[in-house]
Amino acid sequence: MTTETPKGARVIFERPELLADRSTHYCPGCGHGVVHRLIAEVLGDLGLGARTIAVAPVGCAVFAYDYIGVDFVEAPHGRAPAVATGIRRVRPDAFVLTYQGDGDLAAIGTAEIIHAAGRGELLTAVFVNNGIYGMTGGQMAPTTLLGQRSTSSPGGREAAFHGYPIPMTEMLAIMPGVAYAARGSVVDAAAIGRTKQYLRRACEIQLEGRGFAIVEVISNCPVGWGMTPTESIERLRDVVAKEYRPGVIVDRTREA
Amino acid sequence: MTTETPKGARVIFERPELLADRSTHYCPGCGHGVVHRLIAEVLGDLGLGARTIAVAPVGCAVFAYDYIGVDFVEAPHGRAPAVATGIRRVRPDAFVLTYQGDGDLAAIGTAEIIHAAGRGELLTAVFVNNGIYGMTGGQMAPTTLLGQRSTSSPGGREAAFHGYPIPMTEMLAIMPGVAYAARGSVVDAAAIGRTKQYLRRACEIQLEGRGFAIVEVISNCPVGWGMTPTESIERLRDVVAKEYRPGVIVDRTREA
Amino acid sequence: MERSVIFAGFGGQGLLFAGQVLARAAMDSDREVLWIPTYGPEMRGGTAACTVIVGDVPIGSPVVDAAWAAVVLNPPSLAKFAPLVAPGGTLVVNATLIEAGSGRDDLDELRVPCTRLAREAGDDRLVSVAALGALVGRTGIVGPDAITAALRAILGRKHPEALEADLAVFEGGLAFGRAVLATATP
Amino acid sequence: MERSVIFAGFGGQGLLFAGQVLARAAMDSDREVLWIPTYGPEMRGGTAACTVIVGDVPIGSPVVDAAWAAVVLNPPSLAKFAPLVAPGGTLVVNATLIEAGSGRDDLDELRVPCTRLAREAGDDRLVSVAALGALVGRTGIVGPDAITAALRAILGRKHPEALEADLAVFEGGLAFGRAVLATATP
Amino acid sequence: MTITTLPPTPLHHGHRVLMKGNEAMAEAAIRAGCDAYFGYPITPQAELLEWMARRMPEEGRPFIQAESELGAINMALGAAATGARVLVSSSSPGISLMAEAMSYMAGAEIPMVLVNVMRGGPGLGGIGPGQADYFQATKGHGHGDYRVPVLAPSSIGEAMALMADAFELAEKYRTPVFILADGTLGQAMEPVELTFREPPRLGADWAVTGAGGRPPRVVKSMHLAPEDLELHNRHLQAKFAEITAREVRWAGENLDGAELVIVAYGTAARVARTAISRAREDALQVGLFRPISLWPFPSAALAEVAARARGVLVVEMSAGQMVEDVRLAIEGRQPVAFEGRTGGMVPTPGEVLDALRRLRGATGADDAASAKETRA
Amino acid sequence: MTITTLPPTPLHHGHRVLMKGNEAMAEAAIRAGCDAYFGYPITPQAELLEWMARRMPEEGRPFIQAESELGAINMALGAAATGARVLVSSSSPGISLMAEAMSYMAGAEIPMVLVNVMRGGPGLGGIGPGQADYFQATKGHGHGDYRVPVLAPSSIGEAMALMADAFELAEKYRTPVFILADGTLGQAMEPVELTFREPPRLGADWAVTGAGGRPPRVVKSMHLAPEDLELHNRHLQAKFAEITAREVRWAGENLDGAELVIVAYGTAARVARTAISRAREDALQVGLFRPISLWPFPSAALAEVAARARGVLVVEMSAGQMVEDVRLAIEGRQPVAFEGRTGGMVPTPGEVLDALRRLRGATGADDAASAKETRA
Amino acid sequence: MIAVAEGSLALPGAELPAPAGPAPETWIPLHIATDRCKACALCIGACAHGALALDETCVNALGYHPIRLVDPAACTSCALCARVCPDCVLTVFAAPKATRGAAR
Amino acid sequence: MIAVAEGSLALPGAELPAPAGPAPETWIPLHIATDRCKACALCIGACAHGALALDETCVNALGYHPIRLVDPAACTSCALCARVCPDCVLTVFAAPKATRGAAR
Ligand SMILES: Cc1ncc(C[n+]2csc(CCOP(=O)(O)OP(=O)(O)O)c2C)c(N)n1
Ligand SMILES: Cc1ncc(C[n+]2csc(CCOP(=O)(O)OP(=O)(O)O)c2C)c(N)n1
Ligand code: SF4
Ligand code: SF4
Ligand code: SF4
Ligand code: SF4
Ligand code: SF4
Ligand code: SF4
Ligand SMILES: [Mg+2]
Ligand SMILES: [Mg+2]
Repeated sequence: MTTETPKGARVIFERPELLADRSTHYCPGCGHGVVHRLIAEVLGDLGLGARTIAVAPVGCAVFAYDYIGVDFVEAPHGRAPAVATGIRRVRPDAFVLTYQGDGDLAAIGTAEIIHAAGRGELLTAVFVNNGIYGMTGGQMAPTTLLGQRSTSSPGGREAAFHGYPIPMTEMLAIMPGVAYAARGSVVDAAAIGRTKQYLRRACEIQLEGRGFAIVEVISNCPVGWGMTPTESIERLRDVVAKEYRPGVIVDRTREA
Repeated sequence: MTTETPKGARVIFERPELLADRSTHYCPGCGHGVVHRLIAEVLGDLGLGARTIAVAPVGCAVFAYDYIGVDFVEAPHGRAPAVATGIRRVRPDAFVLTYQGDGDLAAIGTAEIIHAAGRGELLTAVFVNNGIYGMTGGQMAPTTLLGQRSTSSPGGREAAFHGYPIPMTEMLAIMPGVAYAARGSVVDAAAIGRTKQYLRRACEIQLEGRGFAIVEVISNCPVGWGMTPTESIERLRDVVAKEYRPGVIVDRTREA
Repeated sequence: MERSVIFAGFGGQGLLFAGQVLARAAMDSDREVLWIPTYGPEMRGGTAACTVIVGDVPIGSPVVDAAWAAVVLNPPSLAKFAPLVAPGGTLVVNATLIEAGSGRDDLDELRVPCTRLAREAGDDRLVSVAALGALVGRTGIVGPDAITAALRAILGRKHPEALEADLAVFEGGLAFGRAVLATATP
Repeated sequence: MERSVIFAGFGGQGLLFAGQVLARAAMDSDREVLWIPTYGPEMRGGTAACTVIVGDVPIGSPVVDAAWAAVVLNPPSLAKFAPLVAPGGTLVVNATLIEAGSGRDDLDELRVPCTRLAREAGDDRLVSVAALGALVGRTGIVGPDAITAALRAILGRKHPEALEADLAVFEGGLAFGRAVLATATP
Repeated sequence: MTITTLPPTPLHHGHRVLMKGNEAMAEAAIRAGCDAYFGYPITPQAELLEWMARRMPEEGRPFIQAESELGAINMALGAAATGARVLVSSSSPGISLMAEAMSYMAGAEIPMVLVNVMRGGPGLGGIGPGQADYFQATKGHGHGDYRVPVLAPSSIGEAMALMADAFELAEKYRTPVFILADGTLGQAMEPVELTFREPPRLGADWAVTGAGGRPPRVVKSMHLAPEDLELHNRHLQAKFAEITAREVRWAGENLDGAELVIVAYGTAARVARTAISRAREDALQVGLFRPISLWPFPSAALAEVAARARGVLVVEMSAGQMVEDVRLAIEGRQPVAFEGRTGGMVPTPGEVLDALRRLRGATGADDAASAKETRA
Repeated sequence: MTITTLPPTPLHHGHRVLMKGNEAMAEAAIRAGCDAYFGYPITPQAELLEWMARRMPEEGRPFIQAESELGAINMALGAAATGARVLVSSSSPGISLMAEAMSYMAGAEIPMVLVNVMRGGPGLGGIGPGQADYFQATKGHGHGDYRVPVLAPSSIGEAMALMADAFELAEKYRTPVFILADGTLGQAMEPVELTFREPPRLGADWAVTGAGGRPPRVVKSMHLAPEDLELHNRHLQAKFAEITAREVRWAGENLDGAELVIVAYGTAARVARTAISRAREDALQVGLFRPISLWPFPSAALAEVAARARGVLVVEMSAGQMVEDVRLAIEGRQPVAFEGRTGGMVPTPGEVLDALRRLRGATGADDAASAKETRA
Repeated sequence: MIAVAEGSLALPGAELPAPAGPAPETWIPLHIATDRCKACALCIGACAHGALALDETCVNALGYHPIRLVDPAACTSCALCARVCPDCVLTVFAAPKATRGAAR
Repeated sequence: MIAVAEGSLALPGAELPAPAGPAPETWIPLHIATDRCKACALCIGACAHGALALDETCVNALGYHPIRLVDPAACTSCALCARVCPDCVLTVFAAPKATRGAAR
């Protein structure tokens, strides 16, 4: 359904052109929807829609290609950075973006993200960290916090038994091939605004040919967390954001 | 052939008991031989031979089980940390040691080493970094230095084309599950002595149940580097050790 | 003789639960039974469904060419499953959310205000339990006591707090299903 | 008719190279040829070997039941390959490193001080070239000129500096092989 | 969409309870003495992993949700190399990632049980039930010359029983064993009699346990010298021959006097059963030949059964894979027809009944032809 | 043990040069217009990767030594999804790691050529030549219902020619294609006539290139609704049927009046050829049936050829894998015997000759029996 | 067959009925794609003016009680609601000069 | 068959001939597992006293000119050579009191 502007009125906010006007399969309150919108806004603002080739993960966001109006390749679980590398190398003039969840990027896809970053591939990587395996029913992810319950850590995550949460973006940030690494969140409109700025910068860096850029977005999974959307946002703000602190982690384009 | 001590003479240095008295398949001057001896010495000194289950890599050192006299499992290429994790969990009283090359650990095995370390598995990992794929004929490894020639980077490694060398041990060191990470070398007798101390400490940490411990040993591959053994040791000292600096990288058992 | 019942509606309407209650009741009535969901990835708002097959010998095929009965709780489910009910079969329609009818005249079609009954009992999820009550009241696929016993067995341990409401809603649906039967008689 | 030659010795003795020179010479003499190494993981000091099969029609099997000739440059190779030479076949033995003989009396066995000839020419690696010379001188499997041409073609581009030594060593081996032939005649 | 078996544990031996297939298999493994479980989430087997996540710690046994299927299967390789009884489970795409390690375990003769709750493929495909990984499980999964026993349950109760048998086979022959289930079996609930069995421990005189008091042991698959590797392969082939001779399993229903025979396994066999009972209504005598061991395939038994019938119908939830083993067993002596659905669809009894009618109608020749078509 | 083809590049079209198989395949791919190469080192195919490492940059085309075979095959998936002509190569263990991605590419219909320079297995096995990945390449590598064309060269020259054909097939049918070589072919040097061919570019109206000026495209293998996934599978099966009808390749030698027929591919076929010429010496007329496309397998042609002979001998560097396809083609009408070596060993002409003599000696019945034994 | 006439609740189709409260001709700063609303209520929390609420009186095509602008006059068109909405249900307009005054 | 008698060099088998230089009865601080030496020469570089050299006069079972202690008197038994040897070829002894003096 398209919305025509009431006569005389100014549009303050509307759906970005690259975001499909349709209902998503995401659960109520799921942060993927917000991140999708931000990507659509940034690609639109930078006029990249026509030359973007995006890579969808295996995760709830596998259907990103149904909502964001650019060319997409569906990668096997965790392999998006390798798939994107292949695209990057044969399509020098394409804008290449990857979208991955935390299970996809920080578990099965660990080797691929680290080596794409290590090679300094000109890619913009979006990493939606909701600390859980959403699509498969709320199992523990490498990013799940200590003490957090999941369907595969029913008693809560214990360091001694399940291991520690993995600070993936911080690890990536120490590699010289990584030009930019930042962490945003979807806790409120202000945080969402900052996240958009990070995403924009991560895209510009690819356009400038500066190197690999990644934006982690800490997000919510109300269903996987067993909470209402509102409760999940509160937890994201009060608990998750304390462990995974938002901000720019490294920006080698600013360094001397 | 066994050596009986001339009467009245004191033994200053002899082959450790756990090291087989046989010729190895390694090329002349190859550092693997030194690392094998150090492991045999440390396991012997700590009296661990009888309870050690070691995991051999796929690489020139796949035959470690022919030279070091302990139980061994041969892991698929890069999977030693996963294989060792399985052993660790079902054999709480075993001493579990992994031995990997840089292609094995830092390339195909990236995900396995990172997650074993992230879980803080009680393992002692030996990482022999010779900056090349020795066994397969001297191809580039993730640790190959910029400018270094190899059979798969014939013009020398270029950051823009081949990517940057990966500081694997430094990346591992930022994870809380890693109790100890150090880097030794085989450049000379003194360095070899320090490397032995690192290995000993990495073993003690497992015995103390403190967490995951890794010792990277920068080593030479005369054949893969296309040099004489002596030249390769000089390069190791003058070039490699400048990039991969030996020393203790993290010791969380010393932290407050 | 095998009797298959399809439960379909919104993900949040408690269909899988209702199907399990029926399955448990059938088992405890010494019948053979199979419960199978149409499982999918985590998507709320989508249509969920499960099938329960009750019989005297171990259940063979988990899929049916035509269902003996269907319980449809939202419009998409009516459209999708009404055609799959065998002639002479029973169709329980959640009249609260569904205005349309199946358009079939070879079915025993019940319009039951399930959502309202459930909401009145204070829990949307119980909409399926109301429908289950109507189905049981109408068809006697299992005895009502078997259902209440199953509810006690399942909820008694995990959610005793919820038990009473479930029982009440079931009774309501049951009475509704029987009432319809009565009006049908003459 | 197919003629197969096995070259075997220490990894450092240049066997694969000598085999390639023979293969290249055969190709340039318009023969069909196949060169196949017994490839292994990087291990120095081990025994390396390659087989060259020369024929008039495209080569079929890359493996031979029995070799037409063998060039063995170290003791382990003698032990392993001498038995694989067909009766009446030729066996070139590096007398510098091998004291023993094959013990077979159905072979044309040449004892050639290959390592010495090579070392005298200043390069251990050329030990195989000396042996190749003897083989060619003895059997004429290809013409000497084809070998020298092959050496020029191969080394000329990559290692011109090495070419002269190789040619000299080959000639030495060739003369040796021919001399033997002479003594054999009467 | 986790629906948990009710009532929750403890599950007493002998009781009749309603259990979900995935959870029943998991509990059966625990009761069969599974010492360690390694897995990675994937639909439609996630509940198996989740059940283990809760129960293994209760039993004081290791459970690890690995970083990937590669991690899981290699953890299993290590744990099993010490002689432990190890279970791994996944579904189609995850199983594909285990090909290399399965080849290693077959080569190193490491016992282990791997459950594949098959879904629709190829690729990411879908999450509906499927049987399209038959070729993979019985033939070409990993590289090299090896086979592993493949057991295919067709009910939840049978799945529980086969779990114990699988461990027993694995340890008896020192080999990985596949349990090939499908999404329907994993997701459905059926009443099951809880009859658990823990196979005896044979004692692994080959396992790595620390060399104390004996010469060191090595569990490996590498034999660098071709001569040695060939010897090892001869040994493996001899073992496979022994398994083929001894461990064939199948079940038959209404085979006496059957005019036609349906060959089907797992969920497809259940559909066939219903179709067969309906066929009886229109006087068509059909028997069911249900392979339980897909490798070793019951070729001899099938050849004998088929010899007494006029035709064979293979029913699979695939485009036709087991049909090749059926044709290898029958070698053209009877017509072989095929009926299958793919991509998560399950054939209905009605469809199978129609296929039976077509097969009866057709002459042997036609059928042979049509059978060929199904392979085209 | 890198021995590089002499002389080094440039290699002029039309020249006759001595080339190493691995390097010849690599150069042939470059001349066939390969836009990108992704690989990972492994013996015995390392020289293919090394050749590409030197030559692709010379041509200004991408070369990546990936972090693993998983990385390589998924880079290939991405590059090929844009319509680029992509080559990947590896050897047995590495190929096993590519199973999931191959299934994805078959499902998403992404053209790509994958070379497997087979070695001895299972597991780490050894590095000698092997043919034990036949099942994997032709049947069960990845999960789900799919097949990919498999081309098997038996000489270095043929390997070069098939490289261009492989790209053509891949793009014509939008499918991954396997080139199944072995360590002998990869490591040997033979004189080859340099006759390169670059297949025409068909234009990929499905590829992702940036949506500029057209609706966005998605290259994917997921179809969540079983109904949709089944439709997609029907489409794939129709494509496989078309390939089976159109793309069968095989070569015959001395088949007229042949008393016995040897079925062998790749290196084994060369050994067979030598054995056959020797057989003629003792008045045994033997023909060679050499499948070049292992899938689609030349079943019809073989059935016809076999019908004119007294028996068939299958020779493989494996414990017997292709022999199943041979038996499926012949369906018991002629005796099928098997001769094979494993673990890196290559059968010698003498051994094959003995097997021929045994087959001639045996009666049809005996042979059928012995053939069965080979499958036990 | 038996049709039991039951007074079932009035149901919207995919279209949300004209919102109650302000009459149609009055200015509405928000456009709500009711059929896409999943009732997550995040927008409600984002609105500093309590202008939004879920409409319990109806169920949309997805089965949810959709969001409703219950107090248009309180709305400042700040668009915080729209920015946090995961389903991009809301379009926000600034009042034309004229009406803006009127709304106060 | 033809046996061409060629004055070939004297060859050791797997055993190294008694080292030249000091007579057998004199004290030798190093035991050398000659058959395992790969002539990498790393020990030579490690020896501060130039006491070691490769023996060009023979080839061991592996095909190398093995290491030899050419100047036993110079050897201080510091074992640096042994510690850098990748093949654990060397065993080092400290001279018994008596001989130690003598060696000086
Ligand atoms: C090889 C393979 N393993 C496992 C799966 C099952 N699977 C689908 S999505 C997923 C993880 C989802 O978690 P995450 O990446 O965090 O995405 P989210 O759904 O949380 O956004 C898994 C394990 C798969 N499809 N393929
Ligand atoms: C799955 C797989 N891929 C590739 C190989 C081939 N391979 C054997 S060893 C090796 C790497 C060796 O390099 P490294 O780990 O650095 O050990 P090194 O030999 O240098 O000590 C590779 C790629 C293999 N055996 N298995
Ligand atoms: S499961 Fe979690 S991540 Fe997936 S759609 Fe639902 S809320 Fe979002
Ligand atoms: S190749 Fe390199 S690493 Fe391997 S044995 Fe030789 S020197 Fe050592
Ligand atoms: S625009 Fe601002 S004031 Fe208006 S409803 Fe949204 S959040 Fe509330
Ligand atoms: S945030 Fe969006 S989806 Fe959620 S209630 Fe508000 S309008 Fe509806
Ligand atoms: S270091 Fe060891 S191997 Fe090398 S030369 Fe000295 S003794 Fe020989
Ligand atoms: S022990 Fe010391 S002094 Fe003696 S040879 Fe060795 S390094 Fe030289
Ligand atoms: Mg997640
Ligand atoms: Mg290395």
